[in-house]
Amino acid sequence: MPSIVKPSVTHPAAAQNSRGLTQRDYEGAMSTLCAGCGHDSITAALVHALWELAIPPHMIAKLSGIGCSGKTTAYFARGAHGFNSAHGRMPPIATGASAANRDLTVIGISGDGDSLSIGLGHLGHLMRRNLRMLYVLENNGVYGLTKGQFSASADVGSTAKGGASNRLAPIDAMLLGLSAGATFLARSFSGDKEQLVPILKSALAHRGLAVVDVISPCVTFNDHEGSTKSYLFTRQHEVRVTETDFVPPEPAIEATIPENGAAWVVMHDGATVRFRSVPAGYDPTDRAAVTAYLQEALARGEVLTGLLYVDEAPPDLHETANSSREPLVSIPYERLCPGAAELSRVGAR
Amino acid sequence: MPSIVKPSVTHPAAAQNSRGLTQRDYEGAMSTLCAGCGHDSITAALVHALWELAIPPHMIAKLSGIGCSGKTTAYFARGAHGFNSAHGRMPPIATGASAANRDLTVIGISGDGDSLSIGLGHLGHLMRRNLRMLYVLENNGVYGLTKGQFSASADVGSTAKGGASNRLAPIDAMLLGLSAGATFLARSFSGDKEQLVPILKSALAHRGLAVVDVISPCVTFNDHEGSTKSYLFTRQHEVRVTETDFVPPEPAIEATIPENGAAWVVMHDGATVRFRSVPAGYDPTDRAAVTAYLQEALARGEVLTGLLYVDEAPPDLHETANSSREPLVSIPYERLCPGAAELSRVGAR
Amino acid sequence: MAVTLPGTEAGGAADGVAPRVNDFAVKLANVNGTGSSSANNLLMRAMFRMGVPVSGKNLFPSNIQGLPTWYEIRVNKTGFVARAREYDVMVAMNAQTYAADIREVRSGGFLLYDSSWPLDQLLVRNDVTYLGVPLARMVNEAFRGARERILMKNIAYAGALVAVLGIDMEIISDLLTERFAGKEKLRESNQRALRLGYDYALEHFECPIDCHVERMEKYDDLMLIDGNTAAALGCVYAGATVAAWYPITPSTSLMDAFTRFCERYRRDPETGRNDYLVVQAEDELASIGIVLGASWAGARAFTSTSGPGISLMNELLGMGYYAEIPAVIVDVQRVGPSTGMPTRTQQGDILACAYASHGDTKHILLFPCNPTECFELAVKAFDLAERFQTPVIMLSDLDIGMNDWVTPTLTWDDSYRPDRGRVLGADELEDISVFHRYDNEDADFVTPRTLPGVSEKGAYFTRGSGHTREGAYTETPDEYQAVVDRLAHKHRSAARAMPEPAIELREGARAGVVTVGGCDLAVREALQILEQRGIALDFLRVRGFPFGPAVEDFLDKHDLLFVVEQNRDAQLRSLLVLETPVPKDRLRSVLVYGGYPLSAADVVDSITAQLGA
Amino acid sequence: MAVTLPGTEAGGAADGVAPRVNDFAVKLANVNGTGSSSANNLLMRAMFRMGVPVSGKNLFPSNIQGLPTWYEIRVNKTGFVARAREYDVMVAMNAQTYAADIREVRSGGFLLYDSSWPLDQLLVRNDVTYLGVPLARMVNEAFRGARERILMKNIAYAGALVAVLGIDMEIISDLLTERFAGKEKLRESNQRALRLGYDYALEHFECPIDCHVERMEKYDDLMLIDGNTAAALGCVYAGATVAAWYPITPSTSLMDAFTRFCERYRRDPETGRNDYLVVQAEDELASIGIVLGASWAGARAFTSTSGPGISLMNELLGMGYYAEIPAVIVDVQRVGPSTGMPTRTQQGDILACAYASHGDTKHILLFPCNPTECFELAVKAFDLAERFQTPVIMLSDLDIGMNDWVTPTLTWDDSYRPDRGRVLGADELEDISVFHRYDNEDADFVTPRTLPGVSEKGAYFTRGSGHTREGAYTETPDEYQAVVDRLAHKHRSAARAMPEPAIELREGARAGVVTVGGCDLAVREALQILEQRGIALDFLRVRGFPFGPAVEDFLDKHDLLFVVEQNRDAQLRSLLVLETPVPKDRLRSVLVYGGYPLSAADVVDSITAQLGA
Ligand SMILES: Cc1ncc(C[n+]2csc(CCOP(=O)(O)OP(=O)(O)O)c2C)c(N)n1
Ligand SMILES: Cc1ncc(C[n+]2csc(CCOP(=O)(O)OP(=O)(O)O)c2C)c(N)n1
Ligand code: SF4
Ligand code: SF4
Ligand SMILES: [Mg+2]
Ligand SMILES: [Mg+2]
Repeated sequence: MPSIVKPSVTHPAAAQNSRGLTQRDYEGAMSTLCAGCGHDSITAALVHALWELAIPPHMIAKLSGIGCSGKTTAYFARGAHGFNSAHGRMPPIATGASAANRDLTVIGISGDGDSLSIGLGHLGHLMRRNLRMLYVLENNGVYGLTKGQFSASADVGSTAKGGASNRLAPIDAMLLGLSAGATFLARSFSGDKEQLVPILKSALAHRGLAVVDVISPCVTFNDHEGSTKSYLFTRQHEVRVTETDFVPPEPAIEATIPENGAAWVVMHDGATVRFRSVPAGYDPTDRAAVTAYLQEALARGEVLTGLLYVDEAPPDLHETANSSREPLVSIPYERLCPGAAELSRVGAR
Repeated sequence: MPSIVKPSVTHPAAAQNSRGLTQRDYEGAMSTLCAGCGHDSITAALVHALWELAIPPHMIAKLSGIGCSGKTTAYFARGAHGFNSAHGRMPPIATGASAANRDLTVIGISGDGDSLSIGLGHLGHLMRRNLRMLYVLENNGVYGLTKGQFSASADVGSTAKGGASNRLAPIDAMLLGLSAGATFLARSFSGDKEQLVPILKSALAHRGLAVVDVISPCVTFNDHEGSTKSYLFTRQHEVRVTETDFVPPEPAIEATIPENGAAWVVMHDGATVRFRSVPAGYDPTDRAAVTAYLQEALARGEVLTGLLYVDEAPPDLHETANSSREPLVSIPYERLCPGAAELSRVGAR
Repeated sequence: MAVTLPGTEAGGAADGVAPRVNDFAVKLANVNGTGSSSANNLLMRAMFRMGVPVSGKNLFPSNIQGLPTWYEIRVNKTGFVARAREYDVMVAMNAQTYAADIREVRSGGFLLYDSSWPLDQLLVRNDVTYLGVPLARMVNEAFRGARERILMKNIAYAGALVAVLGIDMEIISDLLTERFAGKEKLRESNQRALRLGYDYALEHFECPIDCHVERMEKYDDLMLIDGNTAAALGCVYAGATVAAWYPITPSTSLMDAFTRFCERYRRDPETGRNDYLVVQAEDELASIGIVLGASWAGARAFTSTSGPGISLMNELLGMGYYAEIPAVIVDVQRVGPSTGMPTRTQQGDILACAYASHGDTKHILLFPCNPTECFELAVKAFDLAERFQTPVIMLSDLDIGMNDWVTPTLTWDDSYRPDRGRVLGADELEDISVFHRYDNEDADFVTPRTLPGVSEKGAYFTRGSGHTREGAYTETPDEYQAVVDRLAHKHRSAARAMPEPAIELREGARAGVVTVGGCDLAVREALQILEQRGIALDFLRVRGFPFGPAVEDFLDKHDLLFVVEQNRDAQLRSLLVLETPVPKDRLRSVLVYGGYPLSAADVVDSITAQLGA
Repeated sequence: MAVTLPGTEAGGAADGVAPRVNDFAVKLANVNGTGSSSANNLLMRAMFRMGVPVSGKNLFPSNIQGLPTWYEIRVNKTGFVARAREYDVMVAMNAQTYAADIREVRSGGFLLYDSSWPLDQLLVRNDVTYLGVPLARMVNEAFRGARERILMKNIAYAGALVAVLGIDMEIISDLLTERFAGKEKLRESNQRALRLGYDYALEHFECPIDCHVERMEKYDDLMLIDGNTAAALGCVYAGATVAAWYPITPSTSLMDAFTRFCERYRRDPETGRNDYLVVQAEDELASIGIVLGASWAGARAFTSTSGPGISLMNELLGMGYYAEIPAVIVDVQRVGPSTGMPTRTQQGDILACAYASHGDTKHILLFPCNPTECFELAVKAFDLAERFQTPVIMLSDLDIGMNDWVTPTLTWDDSYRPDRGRVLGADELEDISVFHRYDNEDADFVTPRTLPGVSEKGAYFTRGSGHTREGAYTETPDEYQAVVDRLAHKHRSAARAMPEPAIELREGARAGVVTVGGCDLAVREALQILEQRGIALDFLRVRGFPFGPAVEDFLDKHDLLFVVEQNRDAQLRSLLVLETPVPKDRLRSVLVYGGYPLSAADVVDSITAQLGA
């Protein structure tokens, strides 16, 4: 499990998986996100991973909160039930869905605002519950849909900024996970499909909660001081709607993070982020070592990617609750109702 | 700062501090908690610390959420404004109070349910904001006021339990703090006034948010399986109100954790907790090392106490916001209102 | 599901007449956490076994140990056992409240106290008979250890009351034997303590006193149960499999009971696996989220909470309404606003629940009046939630939920099958050309839904944002309105499916009284008292919202209506004004909202005053 | 603070008559994110500079790039610039919506389109004049780079409209110069693009067309501003120092503006330190918590949000009410329920705000009708919140908040000083023997409060749990009721302090119309149209809740009242029914809730139909 073998990612669009389905069968509605948005690249990787795993689309339940990220559940697996819920509340709703039907492949998509601001408490407790699901955090460091306020996550382009920047300590979903008992933690970059697809596949195979933090650049609100086309600049200089009203067409950023080593990736505004893959021989099962390693990378200004931590031992929600192997939704009513005779035994006389 | 010198704790009740106030002047209303509750010991330590620091009572703002812990704000500093707010919401309310008047000594008291369940998101963001305040987490591993459900924190007596126990991974406030950017993290035991008083004093002197996690045994709901008088047992065996209706009189547990070494402390139900002080030469400023050390102790089943982590460098809320040195409440209206002339310049023609 | 309620015989209501046999009230003043509750419960239970209608109301503080707590027992042979406001017997076990307690004894009544210490002469009334029992002394002599002495003192005063009130000692012994089955030592010491008080009383007082119980023909169709336990049973019997909650007084015992029953009935004896899943969530926002997620996926799911929880659920309740997801919420109401008085009763969440959430939102509400209805309406709640694909809130309250009630025995029809509403299975989906979530409405304006995991053809996208009949995202007025207009019709349509109101008509009634929930018994007692005074009034108790034709008809037929409810702002009256055609000047209010259960006297006084009678 | 509103002259309302000079409507259909908004804004602004009353309504999607977006400009010489439902000129720049857009042009109207590509003949109407401008071709020839070409195409069509609508080219040039001050290159390219369209139009069409603008005498007492900016200014002028918020459309721009103004006016030029503090909170529960904490400590504090935020604030709003803590909340309403349509307008939170929270809770509400009132009532909100020690919610909406309005110029009286209500300072505390928080009420049932950090003598304990007049914890009915009863009186008392309703009476009026907020202009235009048709109606617009005697009096004087509001469930009507003595059968509803700003025609149609006229 821990080590992820990178497969070749190119597949002809018409190729069929073991279920006879093509990638197209795992796609969804047309995206309404900005051209070049990292979230769309993540969607593409997800389509790919689901197709490769040949998961029956109708067994997927895809859920999200609110945000640009939240919309993406509509853009893959059209054969699956989707639920674009309320801001920050996807974790409990996913918990309910999975509690009711443990056979569902539950996929949650969230944004950094959705997960780390309004939804922080729910995410922490989802980790504790170890709900069996794939949780994708589409992390762009901003609130995209509400037009570019700072979010609580690490500023994606922070390494390139000289001097002052976002002044608040970022909340790192991976470190949070390590402290809250998460059992699968991975990080990747939306532009590196080669790394991302296999990570998503392992995450989908995990016994409990798999959190995948994907750095996903927002092409429109790239919040870096010093960059003249940034939101912050816009705000401070009081040029009204003009700038955010116009979203220049941008290509999605692509990059490959070498398996052993680091890559500088240039963001839309010229800022650069240094990604590094976990090295060969990295042990993702040693929680203390992982924490230390992550903190060191952070101190070096590097974004560590790959499968960062995994523990297959802890039971998931259903195992903890010792609930029936059969999905609760499938249990016939007759088995659930104790019946009239039993009722007459209840209550004091 | 980092190293805390333990002072002698005995003071005659009538002794006066530099303001001419006695300890009695820092007390509050009569406690209505159960006899022997750890929370009352914490209150006593707090009274002591405030008295020693000779903080003017009227400059204190004491706030809490809801719970047995939440009630304790009424039991100290009767000369201070108190605010027993809503469950889990103390952090934002304290933020507002401190934002309005930065000269206040803000003291927040919370429980493990209040802080780590319903209030988890707020606590995480309070840490990010680094609000200058003392945050005391009265940690008993249960929801006291609602009669003994498991809380999200480490089960206090967990080391003594053989086999199965609370099945969910606990949320450790100290590890959470390390991941969310907290700048002062300390842990102590309600029964060790010698250790607790100086920790509270340093916390009150900290530049930003000081979180003090105090293990505080609940005499009434000591939730350990295997203990025949435990709540869990009660529930499973369907003995109705009888047991929780009766709260046997118990003395508060006292213990001294040696400065270098560990102490086994026996809890009300016979369970034991192994406390250990941080060793001499411990460096509370190295975040990565602290995290590792904490995780190791956890793995050994030990509760590490002392000043665990401190970083005096990060700015507090007011420094980040660059707000006036004068409390905002003191700024005369005349300085706040731009006036009629300025208004005529606003708006497009 | 009509219920035979006690108190339907004429002439049984208390009317200031000094009560005597099988018709009196006892109040016991204790200290919280001393174990008095089980002693008091024992007494109440014993009287019930004697076939005497009785009620026990716990007036306890929001505290674990040390504060005053009271227990009130009302005995009334005709079944009117709503709270009394005057007491025949006071058991004064709390020095802190002694002065106030003694004032509450009716003239000619009795006071039982611990005579181990002398009584403060200032506190002696000469119109009250004092029954001193040296409880502390007796117990200290007979038992060792602080713990046992505290506990046994309670049992000792219970023993004295057994003698004084003429309770059957054999029944008490049986109860102790049952309670301490397999704990012989405990049973023995309890029995011993009981005898201490009993023997002392027999020896020193004329027993029984004039207020006492006598065996009655057993009410075979009554049982003793609290509303939360009964509601939990309703959830079990309705087939709920997923529950989520966050602890809050006074709803906690509901989920405790649900868990307990599930452990008993829903665990496979072979595999040890559970046919249910209860999540103790991180807060109420999560609880309702879990319920919506589980219902969306096809389970019957519910949560229980109280006022503050309802406030926190506002956003997701609106989502449930708009995205049309079933959900069952039990709100065991306590005194608001804000944290309020968590251990006191009120009906203060009616408006908050009816219109919970921003935007145009309306919910279905159910109002049980006693544990039996808690059971029945809990089942109904799931049927309605799934039939109408929307959250249904059952409003119970602390009095119903946490107190033991003598209530019509719960019965069950084994032919019951859940109404799952319009859910298309794989086969049905096969038969249609295309599935659109919010299209193809039935006469109730309900459109069929599908569940995940069934068929790709049924896949749709659930959203709280603007959507078309097809379920697609929209920002177009017509498309948006088509859906919200149907929702308004659907809510109105649900009126036909709601439980019928309870109605009692009286010959020559001058006016009507409308009430709700736990006010039932007190109001009906009040109407009997008023009738005795020559004021005949018709009675209606609403059981659900939206209101149906029977409610409208009743309102229409009365020119003057008193609305009796337990809140300050006349919330039921407001809902009637907004949601029925009744002219508002017909409706007068009787509002009692101090936090104690309603008593008939409150109602009689107010109506008499308003009628100038 | 009476406001001179536009549209007060008779005879100016549109009534189906084909409009001509200074009286027409233009709709521009664009693609979101292409930069069209600034071009459209430029046109609107230029017309305003010509002294012509105008409005610009942005109908934008909840999306950042690629979805349809419209901008509507209405020009009306008498100031009735509510949304039109029919358009004289359509600028069709979005192929996606072309077919629908062309249907909305009135017969005899104009359509301006990009003639770089041939027009689909199926979409040609012969009752519409087509103005083809080869925009893409012109721009591609003149500019390089995708970015610039996209942007300049907008400016080019704006140039064509300048010619077609007779807008003063000099004013446009001035505006460009101002906007691109110091960015010479940008100014130049914009100017060039503008000329491309302008010259082409002059050359190919008869300019101006019959619908066009002509200079008018300047309205010196009007300005162009959006409601959120104006409300932010109100908060600055009221002296608010602490603000907390969580981003949400359509309220975000309010806090953006507040921050901007504070950066300008509240930063010490020497130290660079700020006399304000804005916290971007983690969610709305935190926002309201911060506001309550800051107000409790003595600052003027506020938050701005929209429906979902109000839902999340329910619990703490109730705490603010019960613990009597001032707070100002601006709810910029959008379409509900749930997430609803975040970029569409509605007045759907009236009930949710009036009774926000469980238990018996009532809040003070303020309803501005335009940016000027957003400014004035924001100031009032702080005065009321501190005077009555309670949360005050100002209900704006997306239309008022985010669109630029021509509105009475904001004015300020420098003698204004905040009404801080009853706050005891150290000296006053010296003078009294003992301080009790909830005692010693004044004629408005307000009791004095104290602030932390002032004096030990003023120390008290704030709680959301049951409390006595002294502020002590209680679970006793009388003590609890004493406080909540006073709260009910206090709320009623606030009616006298609320802003007076806006009233317009008409000779021989048969009935009255009651409305609220942003409906104002459309309703008043409708009443003028109806008057022209012989139907005279009186007009009242509520500006605050609780309603005062002026509102009650108006209701009392009319046997028939139409309540015009933008929600499905008649929420204002409900509030009037519950909170005034008006018999409910007098009130009929005019409900428009599709999400677009109200237009006079909506009101005229509904009232005409209901009157059977
Ligand atoms: C209760 C509530 N508050 C605020 C909002 C407004 N809102 C919509 S999306 C969003 C933030 C989205 O940021 P993020 O989660 O990072 O997603 P992104 O758009 O960046 O993908 C906010 C604040 C809302 N929908 N609901
Ligand atoms: C919104 C809300 N939900 C639930 C409650 C009920 N409640 C009161 S205290 C409490 C838990 C207290 O536990 P903790 O914070 O650990 O404090 P302790 O009593 O153990 O000191 C709960 C759930 C509440 N007051 N408000
Ligand atoms: S605003 Fe940013 S996050 Fe949102 S769709 Fe556009 S690029 Fe993506
Ligand atoms: S219940 Fe536990 S936490 Fe609460 S007062 Fe009693 S001992 Fe303390
Ligand atoms: Mg984001
Ligand atoms: Mg606790």
